[in-house]
Amino acid sequence: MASKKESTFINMVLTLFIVTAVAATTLGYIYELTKGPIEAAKRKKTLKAIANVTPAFDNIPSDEIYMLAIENDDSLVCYPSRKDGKLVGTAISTYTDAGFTERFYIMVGFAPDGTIINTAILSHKETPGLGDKMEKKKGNWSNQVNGKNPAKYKLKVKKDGGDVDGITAATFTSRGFVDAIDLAYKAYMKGGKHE
Amino acid sequence: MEYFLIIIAAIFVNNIVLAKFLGVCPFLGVSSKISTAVGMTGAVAFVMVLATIVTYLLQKYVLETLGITYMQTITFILVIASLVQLVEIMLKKVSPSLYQALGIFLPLITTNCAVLGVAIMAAMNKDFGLMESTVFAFANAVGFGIAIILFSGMREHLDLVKVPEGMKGVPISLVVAGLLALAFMGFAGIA
Amino acid sequence: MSDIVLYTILTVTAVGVTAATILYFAAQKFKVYEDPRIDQVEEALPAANCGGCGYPGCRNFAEVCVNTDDLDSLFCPVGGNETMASVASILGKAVTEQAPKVAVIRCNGQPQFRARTTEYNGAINCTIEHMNGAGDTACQYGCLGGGECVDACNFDAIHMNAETLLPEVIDDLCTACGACVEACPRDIIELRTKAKKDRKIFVSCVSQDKGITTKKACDVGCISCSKCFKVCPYDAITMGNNIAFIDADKCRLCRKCVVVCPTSSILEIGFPPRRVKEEKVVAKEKPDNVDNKEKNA
Amino acid sequence: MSKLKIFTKGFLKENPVFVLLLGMCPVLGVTTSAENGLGMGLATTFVLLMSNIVVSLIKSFIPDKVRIPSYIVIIASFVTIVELTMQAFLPELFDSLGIFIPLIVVNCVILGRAEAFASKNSVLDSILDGLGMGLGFALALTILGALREILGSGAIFGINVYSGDGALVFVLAPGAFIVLGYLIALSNKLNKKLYNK
Amino acid sequence: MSKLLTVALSPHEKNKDSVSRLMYDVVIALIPAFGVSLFFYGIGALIITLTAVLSAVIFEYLITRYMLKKPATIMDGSAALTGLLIAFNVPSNLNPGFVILGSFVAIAIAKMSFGGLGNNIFNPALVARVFLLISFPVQMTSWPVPIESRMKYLDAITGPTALGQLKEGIMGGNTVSGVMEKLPSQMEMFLGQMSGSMGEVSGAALLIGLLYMLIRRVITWHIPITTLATVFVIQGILWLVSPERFADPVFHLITGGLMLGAIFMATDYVTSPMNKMGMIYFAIGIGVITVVIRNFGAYPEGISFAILIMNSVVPIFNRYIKPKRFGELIKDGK
Amino acid sequence: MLKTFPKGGVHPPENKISADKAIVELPLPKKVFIPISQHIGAPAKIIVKRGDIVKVGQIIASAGGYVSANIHSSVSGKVAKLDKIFDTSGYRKDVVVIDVNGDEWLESIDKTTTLIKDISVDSEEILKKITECGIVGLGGATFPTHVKLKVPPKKIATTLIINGVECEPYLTSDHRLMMEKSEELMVGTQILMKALAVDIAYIGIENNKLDAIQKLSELATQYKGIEVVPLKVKYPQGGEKQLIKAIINREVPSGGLPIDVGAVVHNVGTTVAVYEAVQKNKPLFERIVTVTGKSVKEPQNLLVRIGIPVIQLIEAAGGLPEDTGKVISGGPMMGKALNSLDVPMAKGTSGILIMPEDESKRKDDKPCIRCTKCVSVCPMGLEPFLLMTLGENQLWERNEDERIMDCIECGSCVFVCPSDRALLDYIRLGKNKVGQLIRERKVN
Ligand SMILES: Cc1cc2nc3c(=O)[nH]c(=O)nc-3n(C[C@H](O)[C@H](O)[C@H](O)COP(=O)(O)O)c2cc1C
Ligand SMILES: Cc1cc2nc3c(=O)[nH]c(=O)nc-3n(C[C@H](O)[C@H](O)[C@H](O)COP(=O)(O)O)c2cc1C
Ligand SMILES: Cc1cc2nc3c(=O)[nH]c(=O)nc-3n(C[C@H](O)[C@H](O)[C@H](O)COP(=O)(O)O)c2cc1C
Ligand SMILES: Cc1cc2nc3c(=O)[nH]c(=O)nc-3n(C[C@H](O)[C@H](O)[C@H](O)CO)c2cc1C
Ligand code: SF4
Ligand code: SF4
Ligand code: SF4
Ligand code: SF4
Ligand code: FES
Repeated sequence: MASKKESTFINMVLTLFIVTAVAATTLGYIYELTKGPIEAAKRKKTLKAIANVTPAFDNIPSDEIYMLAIENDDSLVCYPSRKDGKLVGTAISTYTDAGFTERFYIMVGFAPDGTIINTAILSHKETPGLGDKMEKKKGNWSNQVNGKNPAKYKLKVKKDGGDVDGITAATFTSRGFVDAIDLAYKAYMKGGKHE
Repeated sequence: MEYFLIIIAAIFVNNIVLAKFLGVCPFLGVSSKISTAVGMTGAVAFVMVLATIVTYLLQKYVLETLGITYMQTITFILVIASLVQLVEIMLKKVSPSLYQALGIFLPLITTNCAVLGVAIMAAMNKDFGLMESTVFAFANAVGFGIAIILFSGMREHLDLVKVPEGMKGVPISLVVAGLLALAFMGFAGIA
Repeated sequence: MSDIVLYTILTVTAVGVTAATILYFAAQKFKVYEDPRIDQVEEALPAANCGGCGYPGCRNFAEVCVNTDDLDSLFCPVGGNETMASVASILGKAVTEQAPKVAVIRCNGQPQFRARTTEYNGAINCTIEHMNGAGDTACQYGCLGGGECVDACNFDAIHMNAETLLPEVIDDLCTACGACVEACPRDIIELRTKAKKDRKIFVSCVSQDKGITTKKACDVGCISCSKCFKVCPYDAITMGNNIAFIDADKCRLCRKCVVVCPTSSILEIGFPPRRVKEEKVVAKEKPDNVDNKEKNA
Repeated sequence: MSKLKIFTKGFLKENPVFVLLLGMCPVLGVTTSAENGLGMGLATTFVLLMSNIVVSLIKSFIPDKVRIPSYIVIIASFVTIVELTMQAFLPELFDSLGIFIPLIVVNCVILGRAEAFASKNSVLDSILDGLGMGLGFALALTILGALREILGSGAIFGINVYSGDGALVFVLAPGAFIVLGYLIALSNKLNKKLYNK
Repeated sequence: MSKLLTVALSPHEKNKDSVSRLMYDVVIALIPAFGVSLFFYGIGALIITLTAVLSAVIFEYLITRYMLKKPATIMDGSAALTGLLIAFNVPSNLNPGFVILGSFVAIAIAKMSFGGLGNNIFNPALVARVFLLISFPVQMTSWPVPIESRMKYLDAITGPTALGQLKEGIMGGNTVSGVMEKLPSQMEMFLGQMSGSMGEVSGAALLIGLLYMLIRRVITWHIPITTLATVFVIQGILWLVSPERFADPVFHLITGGLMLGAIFMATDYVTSPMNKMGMIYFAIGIGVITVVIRNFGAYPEGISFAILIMNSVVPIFNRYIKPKRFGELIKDGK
Repeated sequence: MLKTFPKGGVHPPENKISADKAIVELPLPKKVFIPISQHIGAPAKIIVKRGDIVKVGQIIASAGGYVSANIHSSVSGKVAKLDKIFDTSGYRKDVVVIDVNGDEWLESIDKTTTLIKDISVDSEEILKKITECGIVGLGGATFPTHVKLKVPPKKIATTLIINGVECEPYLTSDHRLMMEKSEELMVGTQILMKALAVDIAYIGIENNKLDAIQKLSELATQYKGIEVVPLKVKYPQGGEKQLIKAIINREVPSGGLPIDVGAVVHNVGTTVAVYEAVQKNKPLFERIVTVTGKSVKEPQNLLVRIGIPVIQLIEAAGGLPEDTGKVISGGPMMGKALNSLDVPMAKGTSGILIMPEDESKRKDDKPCIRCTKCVSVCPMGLEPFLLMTLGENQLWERNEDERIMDCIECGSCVFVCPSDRALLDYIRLGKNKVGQLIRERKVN
């Protein structure tokens, strides 16, 4: 091709420089553009989860987050929901390693007395068709803990002598699920209430 | 023990090809003979480990420091592409015999998801330091190797038997890969 | 311009330029020379990898073409003169044209001409049957019908005719690569120079038995009577080993020999029908079982 | 080749998945449902189309030796754009496609055959080719996703088609390979019928 | 002489073995185990056996005739055997729909797609079992309780297998001895009085089958014995190291599908190595993987997976492990 | 424990129906057709012409090369013509046709049956006589005996093994020979020992010929260095590599010859022929042939002149049975199916086996079920199923790597294959092609 540039060193570096520079500039600007929406999307997800697990509130819980220390030097993020300045519930983002695959995260909401209000799965890699039955859209298995207070309700799978019905053929997932709630519950009761 | 778990998980439980679906093109493409599968494994292992080290450092010391992790994709692929080419050029000169063995596979590796995928997975894993990432990359290469070598053995077998016309070639190979993945599910939960 | 954008540009261009620089110098330093013409020649070849040229594959042949001075001894039968010409032009060398050839099957021992004398019960494969003995007819030179030549052809140019039980060559597809010639254990297949309109006249028999033995085994076998040899005005026919042979390069397709052959073993193919049709043997009654009993008597 | 042919050849005759066997990782990895398959397919189509356009516009300014790196940068940029946009506006899809989004780079380097096509042809041809190939890819992913979803969870695009759970294997790794295997056998047969009489 | 002489290369003599004879011998060897299952599981066992055998044979017939357009091959008995082994490998209260699906997977995917008998790489019956196990974990892991459910089929009372109880117990933090208390005695389990897949429960009956096949020279000892020995030795070592965490080797030999797998499924000609040395490595591999899955994996039982995994190694074994050639070692002819 | 070879082997039904039929001499025919290529190696060159008068034992064709052998007339009479007729190979080959007239032997031949025990000639003379008399191996391969006796330089023969195994089912000619010519066999063995300068000779006999074992064992005590070794009944015990392994526990290396392990193997028939050549000046023009088969009326062990058409042997055994399907020259495992009954008897014809029609046809072959039976019976440690599959796929180089050239074509693999595969057909094809490859490589 006549217009084709020669492959000299200067040409090569120059071309690559120009291409990368143009690409980078464009991307930079697009990043700036999408930065807001991305943050917003993330926040929306969190807020939605909080709204699902606590009663109606009028504050912005994600602006009032605080950390709760747990045993292994880690800590859980808590979002207090308030209505008219009064604490109506606390959403805690908790996790477990007892599931079938990798660590999974759930959001659990506690009433100030420690009663479980509701749960929401934040992210998981459990097997579709088995472990994912804990998701709300795949069934209402997880609702069985709603309204229970772990003080009187044994947070353990029935197989292990507790009160929770396991998902059939997915005992690991079930164990993980209650383990995550238990983790949050214990931390919450150990002075995690921010009235 | 930590490393041991990483290795077992990467090779058997979450095999990169059979469970994670990365590197499927070379898995299907360069597996018609056992010898080529072995060559490909060598080349992948080499590039995967090297690329993971370089991209890991880039991620931790440049992208994260500057807060531009969104540029991960573009920088990683550039690094991998250049690395592959560099290795190819040097190998050709420094060790023609090794080049003979691995060289033909090298260009295929730029377009191998497994390398980019492993680099990204290593860089994104908060628990991984440089050493863990390196081990992780190597273990995944071994996992890739085991899968592709077993697969190539079975394909050599298939070349000799009378597979029905419609299933010949790719279709039956995919069924074999599926059944291999089915068998590997037995390792679930080990690590 | 925000910091992020600036960092982005700096990082990526830095990575890009560094990579380019390293690669450039590496490429300079570690240069390995390989004759680029090999690739070009290889591209010009048909990539059939059939071995018809006498080398293991097209690339191998390309290397040889590049490395020898004289292309005359090299020929790719698949690509033919055209390909050789383009190879020559790439290399700036000369080639001489070679006449195109085509494979012919020199046996016409259809079942109605050739009675079965035994029942072959082994694997269907010409070479295996050949190892076993004469085959299941009394002709020990004729086609065995196992179709090894069919399998050998890379170009789908040979097929088994279900009626004659003999292979047939499709002239247009045949590239004269010679794979079938190599494959046939009976050496029945010959590569002949192509004549115009794909016409050909040849002795469709390779039996080296004496006339009388041949005659007993097969109705259309050459009995070496020399009539064709005598009638040929162009000296295209030679006799030897109890068989007549027509040299395609000398034959001018006059068809005189075809008429005189008492056993119809000379075939003419691709000609328009003759005006006066001479009724020849073509299909005779199945002969009595040929047994060499009387040899005992 | 007529413009129509350039556009349609990616659908069946040169379908990147069923015939050319390119970009197999996302094909197998994200097709647990028809929705994921479609999303991935469209994302890939976008990148393919855009990079084909850009590449064919600037091809004559690029020296041979840096052609591939330049193309890679261009493709990677579009992938990043998709990545950022999807994260902002389709966060759920972004989560379920996961690592396969950055991997679109790799697929497009092969798929786009940016080299093979865009650098030799006119801009319009490149657009048609990119669009055709991309849609062919999307088509294949959607079909595979739909089949796996039906067989594996008894639904299509999330809508139940039969009661009960379906055979779980089909949403897992083995099912992906097996279903694709038989789909390819089928498409081979179809292709043979259509193009070789 | 009126007839033509027949000619062919030597040899001209052939013994009486045939494919169908071998297959029916295996069927005969399976009869004791079938009898035991019938005794413990009653009509359920009968129903799924019939369903599996019939559907396997019918699928093979349909595929050979109408898809491959070749003469039907069902008379060689291999499809019937595959069907029988599928039945042996599932709980006897399984819904017939699943059994038929299993037969389809075995015959259509694992066998005929490869070209039929002799060409497949993976054991068809095991592919079917694992396919069903992964697809329908609930149904495939509800085992009928022996004797009590004799006259029941789909409505049988179910319970876990011994291995299942062991795994659950250990996962739940119990010790082996704690779990063992709840299980039947080892003698009862050896005779077959435990929950499990239909044909796997009676080690005793399966051993009779092994003896029969060895006497009839259908198979050699290499695969079954080596597999069992490997499991025994490795499990023995684990047990010696930590008897509270790992069950004793005899328990592992007589429970689960180990015997069925080692004797009838690992020995499948088509999917096992082609020489003695290869068979031994193959069997060791099966043993090791089985022990690993049973003790460390998510599944309580691992023999099916172990056999399938080793099936995939067989082509490589066949390629690189060769029988000892005559005249190989002696180089300089001393 | 009886000695045998360690790996592989099969037990075909023995069917030795003619085992106790004494040897009978077949009457002279009107005409003989003497093939000039009755041995491995170059055909002999005809030195008579039409019309020549010949006597029994007169040389009519002389060795045509180093590996070749002389051919002698088996009758007296006039050379009628030089012709080509079908022989055991299934092809038309050159024969000398002789019209029989009386039975006039060359004067130099000692026609008496008196045993001459003393070996008066030296080893060179022995070799010369064997060469002149056209002795070839009668065990089946018809390899010229004098060639085998010339030990190549740098090799030393230490052991002579006489092959009286007769492991082929049906055949009994060697058995009868051992019973009826025991003394001659012993002397022949001594002659061979002298020619090779070895001190030890073993006579290997399968344990199903107890009478022969007993008789020869008794006789052996009178001869120095000869020992009779009873062997387990297992086919192919008579294959020379298996025999050597069984008796002296040495393995002939792959691609090697018995002499590489210091052994020389000769068949009992060959040994007796050597005796007759050396002590009686009698060339090889007749041999013992078993004519047998399940429906043959009178199975026989015949002493037959070379060149008589097979049909006449069959007639002497009660005629061709109605249900004949296949006529085999040799045994059922290694013999050659004849395509005509006019094929003349040759030096290598150890038996004529007539198979009924229902046993003659092979069953349709089915796909290999990989049962490994063929692998476990192969005495050479090969993988017949693989050799065949590779052959079907035309992968000759891999066939060579898998040592296809080691196959001794014993047919054990085919015998056991439950799928009725044509294993040996394809192995022979492979050997043919690999042989071609090897030759091409040598040329280059
Ligand atoms: C591919 C595969 C995926 C699995 N996924 C899960 C899962 O997501 N959650 C889970 O608890 N168990 C999972 N399992 C484990 C088994 O289903 C396990 O037997 C079960 O969790 C324990 O048995 P049970 O629940 O019936 O008591 C999986 C196993 C396999 C092989
Ligand atoms: C080319 C060739 C050379 C041979 N040279 C010798 C030899 O030097 N010494 C020997 O004892 N046998 C020699 N033999 C004979 C073989 O060892 C063997 O006895 C013969 O082929 C017949 O064996 P069989 O009847 O077991 O097939 C030779 C054979 C061939 C084909
Ligand atoms: C499979 C097989 C079986 C054989 N069986 C016999 C046998 O039973 N008796 C015998 O004398 N030779 C047998 N031979 C031939 C011997 O290997 C060997 O060639 C012969 O004993 C050499 O002696 P010769 O040269 O005197 O024939 C057999 C060969 C093969 C390959
Ligand atoms: C000893 C023996 C064991 C067999 N085991 C199995 C088996 O486990 N599963 C199966 O599907 N078929 C089995 N078969 C039957 C047959 O080999 C099987 O259908 C082939 O794998 C199909 O190609 C067996 C056959 C024999 C002779
Ligand atoms: S017919 Fe023969 S010469 Fe012609 S192309 Fe085919 S193999 Fe080659
Ligand atoms: S021409 Fe030769 S190769 Fe072809 S079928 Fe006849 S015998 Fe066989
Ligand atoms: S491969 Fe050869 S040596 Fe082995 S059993 Fe078969 S015929 Fe005999
Ligand atoms: S004996 Fe026959 S079926 Fe068995 S492995 Fe050998 S060839 Fe195959
Ligand atoms: S898409 Fe080809 S390797 Fe992943």
